[in-house]
Amino acid sequence: MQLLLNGSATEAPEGATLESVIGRLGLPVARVAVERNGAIVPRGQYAGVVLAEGDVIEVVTLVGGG
Amino acid sequence: MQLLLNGSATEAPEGATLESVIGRLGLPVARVAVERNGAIVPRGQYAGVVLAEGDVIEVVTLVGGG
Amino acid sequence: MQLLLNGSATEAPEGATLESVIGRLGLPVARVAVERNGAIVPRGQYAGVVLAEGDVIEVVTLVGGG
Amino acid sequence: MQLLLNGSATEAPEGATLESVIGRLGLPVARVAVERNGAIVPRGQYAGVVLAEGDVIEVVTLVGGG
Amino acid sequence: MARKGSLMFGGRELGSRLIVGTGKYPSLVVARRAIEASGATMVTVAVRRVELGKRGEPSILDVLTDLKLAILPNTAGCYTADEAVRVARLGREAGLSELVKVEVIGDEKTLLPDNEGLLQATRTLVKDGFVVLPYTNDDLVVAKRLRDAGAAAVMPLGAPIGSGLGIQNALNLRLLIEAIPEIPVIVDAGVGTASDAAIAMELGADGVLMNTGIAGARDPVAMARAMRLAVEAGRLAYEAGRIEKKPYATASSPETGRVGGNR
Amino acid sequence: MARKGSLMFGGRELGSRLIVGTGKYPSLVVARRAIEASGATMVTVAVRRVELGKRGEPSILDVLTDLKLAILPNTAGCYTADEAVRVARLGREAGLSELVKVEVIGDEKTLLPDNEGLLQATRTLVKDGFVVLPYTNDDLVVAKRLRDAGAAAVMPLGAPIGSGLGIQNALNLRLLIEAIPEIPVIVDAGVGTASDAAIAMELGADGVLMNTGIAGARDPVAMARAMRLAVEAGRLAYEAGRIEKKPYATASSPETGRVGGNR
Amino acid sequence: MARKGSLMFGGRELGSRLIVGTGKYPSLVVARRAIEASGATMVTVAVRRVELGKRGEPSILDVLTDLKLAILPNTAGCYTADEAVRVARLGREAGLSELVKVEVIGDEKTLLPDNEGLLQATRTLVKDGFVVLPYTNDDLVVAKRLRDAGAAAVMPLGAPIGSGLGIQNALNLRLLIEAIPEIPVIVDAGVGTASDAAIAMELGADGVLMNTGIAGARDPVAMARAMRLAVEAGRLAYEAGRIEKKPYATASSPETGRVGGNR
Amino acid sequence: MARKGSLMFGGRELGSRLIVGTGKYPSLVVARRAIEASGATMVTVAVRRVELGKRGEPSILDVLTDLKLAILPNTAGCYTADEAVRVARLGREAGLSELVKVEVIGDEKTLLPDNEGLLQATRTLVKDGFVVLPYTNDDLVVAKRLRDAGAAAVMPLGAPIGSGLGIQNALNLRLLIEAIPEIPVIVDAGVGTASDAAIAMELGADGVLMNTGIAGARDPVAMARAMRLAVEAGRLAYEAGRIEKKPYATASSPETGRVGGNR
Repeated sequence: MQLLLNGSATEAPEGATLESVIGRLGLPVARVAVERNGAIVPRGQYAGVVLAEGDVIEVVTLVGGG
Repeated sequence: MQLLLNGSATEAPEGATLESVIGRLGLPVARVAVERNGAIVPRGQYAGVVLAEGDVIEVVTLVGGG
Repeated sequence: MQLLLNGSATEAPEGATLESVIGRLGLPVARVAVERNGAIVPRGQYAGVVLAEGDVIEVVTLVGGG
Repeated sequence: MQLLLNGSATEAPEGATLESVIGRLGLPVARVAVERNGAIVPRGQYAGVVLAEGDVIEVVTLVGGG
Repeated sequence: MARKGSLMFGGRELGSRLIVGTGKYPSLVVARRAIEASGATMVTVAVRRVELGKRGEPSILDVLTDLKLAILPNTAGCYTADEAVRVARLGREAGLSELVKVEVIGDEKTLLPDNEGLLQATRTLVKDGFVVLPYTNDDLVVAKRLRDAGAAAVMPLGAPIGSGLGIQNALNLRLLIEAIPEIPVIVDAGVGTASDAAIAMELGADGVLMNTGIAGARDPVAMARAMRLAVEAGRLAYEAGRIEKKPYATASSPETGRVGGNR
Repeated sequence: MARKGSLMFGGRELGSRLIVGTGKYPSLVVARRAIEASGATMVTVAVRRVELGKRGEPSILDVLTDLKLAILPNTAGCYTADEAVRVARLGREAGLSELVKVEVIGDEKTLLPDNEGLLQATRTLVKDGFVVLPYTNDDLVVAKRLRDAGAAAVMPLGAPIGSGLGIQNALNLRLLIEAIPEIPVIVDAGVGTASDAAIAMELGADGVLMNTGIAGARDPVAMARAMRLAVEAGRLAYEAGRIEKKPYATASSPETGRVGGNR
Repeated sequence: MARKGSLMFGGRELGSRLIVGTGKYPSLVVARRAIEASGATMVTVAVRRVELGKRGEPSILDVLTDLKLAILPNTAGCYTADEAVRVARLGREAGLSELVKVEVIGDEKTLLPDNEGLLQATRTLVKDGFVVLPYTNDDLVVAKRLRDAGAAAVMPLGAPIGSGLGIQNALNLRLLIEAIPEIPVIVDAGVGTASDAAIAMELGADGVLMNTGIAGARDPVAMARAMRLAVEAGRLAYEAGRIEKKPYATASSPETGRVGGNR
Repeated sequence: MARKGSLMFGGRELGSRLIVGTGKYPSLVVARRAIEASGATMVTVAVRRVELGKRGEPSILDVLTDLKLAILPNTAGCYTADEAVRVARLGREAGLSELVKVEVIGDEKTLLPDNEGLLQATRTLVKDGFVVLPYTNDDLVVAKRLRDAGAAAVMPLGAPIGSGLGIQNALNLRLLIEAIPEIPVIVDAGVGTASDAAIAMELGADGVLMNTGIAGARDPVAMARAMRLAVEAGRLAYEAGRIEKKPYATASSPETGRVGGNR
C-alpha cells in the first residue's frame, strides 16, 4: 500500500504498523513526534497503530532554529 | 416628560416632536445629526417624530478635530 | 625657449609675450587668470610681459565645482 | 610679611621658610605640589626656601575629578 | 497607480498631499489663515455633541464651508468598533459626506490604535458605503488586511498623536509602503516639524495628515506654510531619486587640473 | 541680526538661503535647469587650469553669466593655507569677485577640513580684502576664531563632501549656531535629500550649500526644486516655533462631548 | 514582580536573561561552544520533518541534552493559527515540554507577525496547557491582549528576524514595557550586535532572545559572550538609574580651587 | 598593534579598557565601591588648591592609594595651553607620575576642547617627558596632529562632558579610529549609560573614559559594574565581527522540511 510519509509517496506492506514504518527510518524514537492523518500518535502507541492505504504520516523532530 | 438629551436629563412637554426640541436649541439644522434611542433620524424627518418618556437623544455636530 | 605651461613643457619663440602665448590657446580672456612664476599678472598687462626661458605659467579659469 | 597663598592674602613672619608655611597647613606633604612665583619647588627643598614679601604661593593636591 | 501624480482616493483627486486637522487652534481666525496657508483641500473634523447652552456662535464649519474644503469627519475618542461605526454614521449625517477617518483607540495614554477593532469597523463601514480612511500603526500585515477590507487608503502613524516626535520607525513605514502599492498610504500623527513631513514623503508616502504640529506651533500660519512646502519637497525628492549614501567623501569639484600640479 | 530676514554677508543680500555648486552635472543643459529650479542666486565654482587642447567650448560660465548669478569661487583641492590663498587670488582675478569659499583639506579620504590651515588662510585673505566663507567642521571653538578672524560666514559641514549622509551631529550644529549669532552659519556638505536640508534649517542655520545632492540625483532638476522648498520649509518651521516633543499622546480632537458619554 | 530579580515565566526561573536560538551555526562544535558562552539556560529549536534518508547523525539535540538546557520549540514558518497550533503540539510531543514560542507569520519578505492569528493560536494553546511565549511586534494593544489571553511573556521584535538592524522603535518598546508590568517582556529578533542587546535591556525589557546575531557573526563564540555581557550590562544600567541627558556640559572636576584663580 | 589585546600606552599595559573619573561621587565609600566595581586600573583626578582651613580629612587619594590604582591627573578647567602646562607640571609633582590627561577648554558652556591650544600644550608636555593623553573632539585631522606631536593616545569626546548624551557622531569616531591605527583611541566624555560605552567600543575604540555617567547614577556601584561589562561586551562584539545589516528578514529556522508541506 502507499503512504504519504513526510510529503513523499512511500510503499509499505499491507498491515504494516506505525512502529515498523518508523523503525525503518532508524531514528531515535525519543526525539520524534508522529502525526497520522492530522492526529498525534503518542510515543508509546506506535506498535498498536495499523496503517491503511493513503495514510498521511508526518514524522518530525527538533532541529536548530531561532 | 423627561428625555436624556446629550447625556443631560431634560424636560419636554408631552407630545413634543424632535423638531420642537431641536428647535429650542437654536442650532443651524444643516450641520447637526440626530440619534433617537441609537437610531439616526434623517434630517428631513424631525417634525414627524413624536418623542416619548425616557427617549435618549443625541444631537451632534462637527467640531475642530484632528 | 621652453616654458612650463600648466604643468606641461611648451615651446615658445624667444621674446614671446604672455599675450601671444595666451592668444594661441584661443581662450576667452575675460574668464582666465594668469600666474607667471607664482605672481598673478593682471588681465590688462599680458602684452607687456616678455617671457623668459623656464618661466612657469599657470592659466586658470572657473569650472563647475562645489 | 604678606604672602598670597592660594589666592588669599596671608601673614607670615619675616624669614619664614616654605616648609614652615606649608607645615602650618597640616597637610600630608606626600601629596601636594608647591609653586612659588610660578616655579615649582621640588618636594625635598621646602626647608631651604626663605620666603619674601609678596611671594605668590600655590599649594595644590589631587582631588576627585574626571 | 497610487504613487504617481496627486493624492487620490474614493474617486476624488485632492490637489494637495497634505491633509490637516482643525482642532486646537488658538482662534478661528488663526485656524482659517493656517488652513489656507497649508494648501490643504481636505480637512478632518471631529463629531461631538452640540453644547446645549450655546447657540449661533461662529464655528470652524463656517470657515471650512467658506474655504470650500472637503470635510473628513473622524471617529476620535472611540474605543470600540461599534462606537466608531456609530460616530461615523452620525458624522456622515452631519457632514453629508461618505468620507470617514476611522479611529478605534486601544490605549488611553498613547492613543495607539486597536487594529482588531479597526478592521471590524472598516469592514462594516465599507459595506455601508463609506470611503474609509483608517488610522492605524505601521504594521504592514494589518495594512494589507485593511486594503483587502476595502479601505480607500491606510493611514499609519509616525508617532503617537500630538507627540511631535516625528517618524519613529522609518523601516516599518518603508516596508508598509512597499507592501501596499494599490492604495494611498498617508502618514497620520506624530509630525512635529517640517523635516518630519519631508521624511515621511521621502519614504514614499502618498500624503501626510497632521493637526497639532501646525495648530500648536507658536506661529501656526507660518508652520502651515512650512508643512505645505515640506510635503512638496519630500515628494519631489522621492520622485527625483536621491544620491546613494557613501561612507567616505567624494569631491564635487574636479580632481584634475589643480593649480601647481605636475600635470 | 544675521538670523532674521534673508541671507546676507559681505554687504550683499542673497534672495535665497540656498547656495548651489555647479559640478558633476550630466550636461550643461541639466545644470542650467537645475540651478534655475534651485532658486539660488549664488553658485560655487572651482578654479582649474584651462585645458590646453580645448578652445571655445561652451562652459558652465556661460550659463552662470546668462542667469546673472553671483559667483563664489572655491579653493577645493587645496591642502595648505598657502595653496588656498594662491587659488583664491587666481579665482578673484578670473571671476572679478571678492568672494571666496575657502577650503583647506586635511584628509584625502574624508575631505575633512584642516582648521588650522583654514584659520591661517582666512586671516590672510581677509586682510587681502576678500569676503571669506570658510568650509569648516562643526567645531564651535574654531567657528568663533573664524568669526574673530573676519570671516563673513562660517560653513560647517553636515557630513563628508558628497557622502549624502545628512546631518551627522545635530547637537554640535545647534551649539555652533547658538555660539555664533553675529555672522551667518551655512551648512555646507553632506546633504543627500530634502529632509536633510530642512533639518539643517530647523537647527537655525542661515543657509545651506550643496552640490552632489542635486547634481547626482536621478533627476537633478526635480531635486533642485525639492531642495529649494525644503530650505524654505525648514526656515519657516524654525521661525514658526515647533511644538515640544511629548513622551505620550495628546488628543487633537476634543476630549469632551463624546457621543454616548455620561455628560 | 516580573521586572526584578531574574527572568521567570511558567513557574520556572531562568538563570539568565538571554535566550538563544540554535539555527544557522557553521557546525555543531561551534554551536555548542557559542551556546555555552552565551550563558543561556533556555534555547529555541524548530520543529521539522525528519529527513528520510539520514539516520543516526549527531544533532543539535545531543548538544542541548548534554548541556542540560531547557528547550523552547518554536512554530517558525507557520502562516496561520491552525498551523502554529499543530506544530506546537508536535513540538511538545517531540520535546516533552509545555513551552512553546509561537510564531504566526503574516508576510514572507519581512517575517513580521500576524497578530490576529497569533492571538488565536495563543488562546488555543493556553487552553491546551502550554506555556506560551508569543513572537509579536511592538504593538502594546496587542501585547495587552496576549497577556489577557494567558501568554507567559510577550516577545516583541526589535527589527525583522535576521536583519541585525537593532531596536527600530525604542519608544514603542518602552511604552509596551510600561503597559505590561505583569509578565516578562522579551525582545525577540533584530539584535545585530552587543549594544543592541544592551539598549533593549535599558528600555526595561526582562530578557532578549536572539539567534542570527550570534550564529552569523564571524566568531560566534566571542559574540555569544559579548551578548551575555551586554544583556547583563543593560539590565544593570536599567536598575542603576542612568543620569539624565543634559543639553550642555557639566564639569566632572571641581569648578572651584583652580590654580592661579583669584580665590 | 594598538587595537589588539589590552589597552596600552606609555609603555604600560592597563588590565582594563575602562578608565574612570573620581569626581562627583556622593561619598568616599560609594566612590571606592564604584571604582572597584568598574574594574578600572587607572583613574583620573583633578589638580586643585588645598583648602586652607581643612587638615587631615580623608580624601579620595587615600582610596586610590589603597586600591593601588594608576593615577592620571587632568588639567580640567584650563583655558589656555600655558595653564594646562602649568597644571600638568603641578599634577606630576603631586602625583609622582608622568601621565597627564590634557584638557584645554575652548568654550565654557559646552566644555568643548580648544584643539589649537591642545596641540600646543601636547607638544610642550611631550618634550617635557610627559605621557600625554589629550582630550579632544572627533576631528581626525587634529587627531593625526596629536599623534604626530607624540601623544600617547587620543581621547575624542562622544558628547559634551557630563551631558550623558552618548555618541553623537558615530561616523566621525569611526573615521578617526581608522585614521589613527598607531596609538589607542579612548572615547572620553558623553557616555550616559551602558549601551553608549558598548557603541563606542563597537566602533573600534581601544577604551572608554567616563566619570559622571557612573558617579551621577542613582546607584553608582551598579552602574560601574554595568559599564565594565558594556566595555567588555562592545570590545568582544567588535572583535567577533557582527552580522551585516539587511533590509529584510532572513529566517533563523530552516525554510525546508516544514510540517504539512508538499515536499
